[in-house]
Amino acid sequence: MEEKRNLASDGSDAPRVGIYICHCGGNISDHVDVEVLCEKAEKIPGVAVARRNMFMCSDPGQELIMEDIRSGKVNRIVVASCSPSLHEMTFRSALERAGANPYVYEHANIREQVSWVHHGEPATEKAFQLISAAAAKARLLEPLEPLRVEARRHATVIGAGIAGLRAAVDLADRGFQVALLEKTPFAGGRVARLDRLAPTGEAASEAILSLARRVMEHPAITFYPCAQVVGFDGYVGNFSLELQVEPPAAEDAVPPSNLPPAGDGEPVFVPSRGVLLGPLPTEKGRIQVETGVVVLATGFKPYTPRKGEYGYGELPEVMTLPQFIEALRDAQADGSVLMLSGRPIRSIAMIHCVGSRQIPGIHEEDASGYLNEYCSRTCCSATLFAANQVRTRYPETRVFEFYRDIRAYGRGQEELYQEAARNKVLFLRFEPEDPPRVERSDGSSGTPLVVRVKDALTFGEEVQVPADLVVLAVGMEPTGIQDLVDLMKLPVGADRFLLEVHPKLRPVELATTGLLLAGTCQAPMDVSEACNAASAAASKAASLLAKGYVQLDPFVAEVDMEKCQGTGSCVEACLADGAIELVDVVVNGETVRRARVVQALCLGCGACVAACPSGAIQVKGSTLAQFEAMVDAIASHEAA
Amino acid sequence: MGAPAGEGKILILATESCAYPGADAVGQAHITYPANTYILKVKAPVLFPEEFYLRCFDKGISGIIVMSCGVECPYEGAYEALAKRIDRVYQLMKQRGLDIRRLRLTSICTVCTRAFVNEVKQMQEVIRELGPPGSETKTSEEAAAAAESA
Amino acid sequence: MAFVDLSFPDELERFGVSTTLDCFNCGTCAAICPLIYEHFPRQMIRYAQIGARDRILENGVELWRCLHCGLCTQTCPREANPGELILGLRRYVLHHWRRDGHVPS
Amino acid sequence: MGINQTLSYDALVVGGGIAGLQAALDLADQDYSVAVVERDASIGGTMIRLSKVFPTLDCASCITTPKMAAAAHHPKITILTYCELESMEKDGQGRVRAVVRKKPRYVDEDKCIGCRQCEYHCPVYVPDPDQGNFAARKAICVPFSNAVPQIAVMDPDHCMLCGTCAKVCPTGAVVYDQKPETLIIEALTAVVATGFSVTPLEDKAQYGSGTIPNVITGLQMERLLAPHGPYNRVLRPSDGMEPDSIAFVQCAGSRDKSMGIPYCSRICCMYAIKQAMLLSGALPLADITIYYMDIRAFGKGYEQFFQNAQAMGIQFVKAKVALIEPGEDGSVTVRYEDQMSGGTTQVSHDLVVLSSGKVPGWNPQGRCPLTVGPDGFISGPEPKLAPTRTVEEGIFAAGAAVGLKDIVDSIAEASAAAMHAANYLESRKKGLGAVA
Repeated sequence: MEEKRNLASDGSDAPRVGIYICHCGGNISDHVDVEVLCEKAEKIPGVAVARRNMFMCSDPGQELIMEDIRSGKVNRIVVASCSPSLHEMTFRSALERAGANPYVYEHANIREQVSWVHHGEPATEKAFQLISAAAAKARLLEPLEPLRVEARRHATVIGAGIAGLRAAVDLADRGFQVALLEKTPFAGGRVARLDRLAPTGEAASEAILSLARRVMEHPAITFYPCAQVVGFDGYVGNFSLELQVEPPAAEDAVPPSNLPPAGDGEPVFVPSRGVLLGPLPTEKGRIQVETGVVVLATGFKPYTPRKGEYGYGELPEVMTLPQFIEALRDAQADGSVLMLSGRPIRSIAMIHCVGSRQIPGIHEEDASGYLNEYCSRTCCSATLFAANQVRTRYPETRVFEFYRDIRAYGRGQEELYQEAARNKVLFLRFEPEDPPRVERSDGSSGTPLVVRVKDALTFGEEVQVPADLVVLAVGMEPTGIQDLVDLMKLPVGADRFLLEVHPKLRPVELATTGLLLAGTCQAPMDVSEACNAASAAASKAASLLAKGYVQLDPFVAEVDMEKCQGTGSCVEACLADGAIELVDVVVNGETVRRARVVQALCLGCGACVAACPSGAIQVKGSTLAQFEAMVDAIASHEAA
Repeated sequence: MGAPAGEGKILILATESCAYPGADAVGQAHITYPANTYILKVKAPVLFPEEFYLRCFDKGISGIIVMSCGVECPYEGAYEALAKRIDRVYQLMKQRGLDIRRLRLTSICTVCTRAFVNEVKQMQEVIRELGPPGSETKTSEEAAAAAESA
Repeated sequence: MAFVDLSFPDELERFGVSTTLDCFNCGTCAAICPLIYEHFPRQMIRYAQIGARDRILENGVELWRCLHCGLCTQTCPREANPGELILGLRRYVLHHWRRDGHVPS
Repeated sequence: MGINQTLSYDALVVGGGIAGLQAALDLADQDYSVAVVERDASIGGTMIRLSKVFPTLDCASCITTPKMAAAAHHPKITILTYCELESMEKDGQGRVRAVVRKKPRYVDEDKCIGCRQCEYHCPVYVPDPDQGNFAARKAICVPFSNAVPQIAVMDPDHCMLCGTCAKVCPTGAVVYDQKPETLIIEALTAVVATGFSVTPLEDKAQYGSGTIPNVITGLQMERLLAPHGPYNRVLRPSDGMEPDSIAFVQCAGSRDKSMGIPYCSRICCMYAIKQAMLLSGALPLADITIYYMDIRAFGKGYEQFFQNAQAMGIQFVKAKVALIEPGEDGSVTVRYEDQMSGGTTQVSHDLVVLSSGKVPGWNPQGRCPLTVGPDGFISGPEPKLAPTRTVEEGIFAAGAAVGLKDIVDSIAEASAAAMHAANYLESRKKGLGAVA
């Protein structure tokens, strides 16, 4: 390999750029005259040396670079080779191994963007211009250090439903201190109101208890019942929450006999309410929690049908599926006919998609103008499961299911549907514009109610079903957490559930680093899915906190205090809430407003850069001056 | 320069998460396109102030294609802010008698090879028609009208 | 139409049919049936599911279109055995016709 | 065969698809060392072969490649491609011990620089399964454009041993007599993310057993729709005609006991709707029909996606197609029962896409003491609270390997598996520390 020098290695801090051009075994050198390129590159101002190699990514190639760094010949590096996506990391780590800062590096893509798409002289010319642009930028590069934000090895979980319990246990097992907050006196959330879990039939109480026991036993978990978040501040690794705790409201008051003894007693399961994990607050108070991440597990609430929707609220024989599940749980275990409140139930009509899959123009909006256009995902299986329970326990109680689509999507769920068919449940299918009508019977049916439907499976004919009971498979709605949404500035989707950054790239994260999602506050989920989501949130929290500090990219905004005039235009332009703030500083004895970047919150997008009238703010690693220098090099005609 | 003397240069501002890998995909597919194109990798083009674009034209860049991630942008709100900025750049270009077709905002994904080549071709035609920046013969109003009809 | 009557599928068990309600009305049997006759045999199966005895008795003759080719049973995704169901319905219809002295036209 | 190498890691991830990569990244981000064993020549799994993904219509590559690159560049992750897991079990100390067969690429991985000179010069064309077999690739090639690693692999069944690749290879990486190697991988924990495969077209006589031209699978349609697909546009394979009428046949191998698959494959409704939407963009004048039994649009944003498809004019016909037959001029006829009117109906389409059934990608039987459910997918003792646990303590499973799942659910489950694996690791390390 030839070597030409045009700048002495004088050991000063002046930028001395080294240019390393790769042949890529002919991929580049067959179309680009690398010899000419090398000669011309050496003449670029500020370039100390230009070299070429058959494979710059190979060990000998990297060694060329490292040797020049070690000898002090160069202190800025440009590699011209394949796309940076392939080897930028390789070369940055070579810099590090040679004792240089990995950020004094710039890459020129002369394979994917030159030799593979252009040919002949124009290819060489373009390659040269890209190299001079990279060199121009390299001269302006400064060493950068990754940002380190100290992080408390502590996590806070809001909501002690199944997802919150799961997340708390996982985080505590992983070695973090955990604060588990619950608005009510009880852990267990909505699952506590269930009997058995579809499709596999585990007891809901056991599922809650097995996690609740671990929460109770775990020394790292502090459970705060009857607690609400009233204050929120900080950033990843360093959030602080203010909690308001209050004695339980009268309707939530728990008989003392239900309270587990102080110390490490067994958790107590109260059907339909949940699990008591210890003493409840007896007086009002405020608690400050300093924490590293916050996991939101605020859950869902079932849709409440409008008065008159399928007879709900008007006909006493109409109830929701959650109500029915509780009634069925409390009913006499078996018998030929299901008895509810002393009344024999021989025929049950179950109606799917109540408060889910609502269609504008067909369904009525709720009081606040919302329609639940989404599918609630869990109701089909829950309905099928309940139907099977009825049919196996009470052979003389018949079940009819009115559906739009049976969404038995998950493992073991289609099997529930088949089982329901074998259990002689009759299915009737309706179109959304022709929903079933629940009416008082004129007596001819022998039941209090009749459900009429235009049944698509019977060629659109109207079919009448006698019913002693109508069960509405209501969907899920997010719990009312507007206070948290406002306080923590949580993003909410059109469906009113909390909105993740991206369903695949960052599925359990909110835009604010360190705020995580677990379970049905994000979307309808069943218990398995909510537990997976909770464990996933715990995993994300663990990657953030495990090291005791959060390492962030150094590419964040930086204010030049000399230039800043405190106009605040950067604050206005900022896309990450709170990443830039105006602070009072004393300059020459005068108090003035100046911008300050909260590095942990800055995304490095540069929206502030464009907005600053005095060029006082820059993103490290991609400053405007660097881009201007690159454009100068590209626009230059000298090379031709 | 990559282009034969006399041919203008096209600057491409390509986002590192979408358009830059998109340009690489064109390379991997060995699809040829004009060599007078210079791609700068940027995190989010929202970083560039209005004057940056004008200065590029002052320096002799004939056309600029901003290849963003569009609505898939990883920085929430950045695309909208960028679109607004480009609108303001158009106003300034009109004031200076620069044909606004010299600047285009588009979104290119990581495998949008055809869209990438198309954009380059279209800009190539524009700068061929217009010549170097500042040589527009039309009045700015005519240029704007031409741009709108195009 | 009269009320749905689930005692009918129960009654059919006496005629050797236990899979009436296994069918999920996908229509494979109707479409695969070489007769290509409207909704046959699913229509009969659906009438049996909802207990529309009158419809079955009125249209009983249709049951004798079936050629026992077995395609519907072979392709039924639910293994609801539509071929056997049709045979069972024939036994049911015959039983009633005999009892009522009905002579099909 | 002798053991060529023994490698030790904190965690072993079996399968380099989206679930495996996510699990590996989650573990590595917690500073555990991870090995990913992938049987294919590239990581990326099924997802990297897709066009766009529902419900956001992001391009699949744009989501997968960053995760592939992140895994490939991660200092704590070692990726072992073209490696088949022969067996995996716990040893006496409770460590996971995996025997892995490294298949010969006939290319030296350390020497190959992915320059593709061999590929350019190879004279042999073979059907390219990564392009749905609609296009050809060379007998030696880098598997596909965004493959990771960018290392060539030779197809020994088609190579003519002409020597051209060896001659043009600038690094002398071609090794015609490369032998398979056996690696032992030891780890404290493992995550199985072996994904799914698709039932072959041959499996249903009523759908032509794979012999009808212009009846293709959903995965083949993905390639036709992909921006870097075989034709760069949607053409039907038999004659290159632009189809005016396209039909999707749902449950073509799921929910069908006559084919031995009673379960729902979970993802087909949504991917058919997605493909239909992409088609109506690519071929605005084409008629697109989806024959379905139940539309299972259950996930976040899925129902709205389905409603949008209806609003775009995509026809949804509630019927299970009973029979598919070749028609005239390359057309395909489908027969179904029109339930609202008309009864048995026969309709001709230019192209028919089968939403085939999905089956487990890997069977642990005889290789690893994991249990499977009646559906063949891996089963565990705690399907509700810890769906990723298996009967083998310390071995977890995620993604489609534990029951079919869409990408969103697979990614969440992979992270959950990583969490449980991390906690198991911590308890093991504590235990080992106590012993030492």
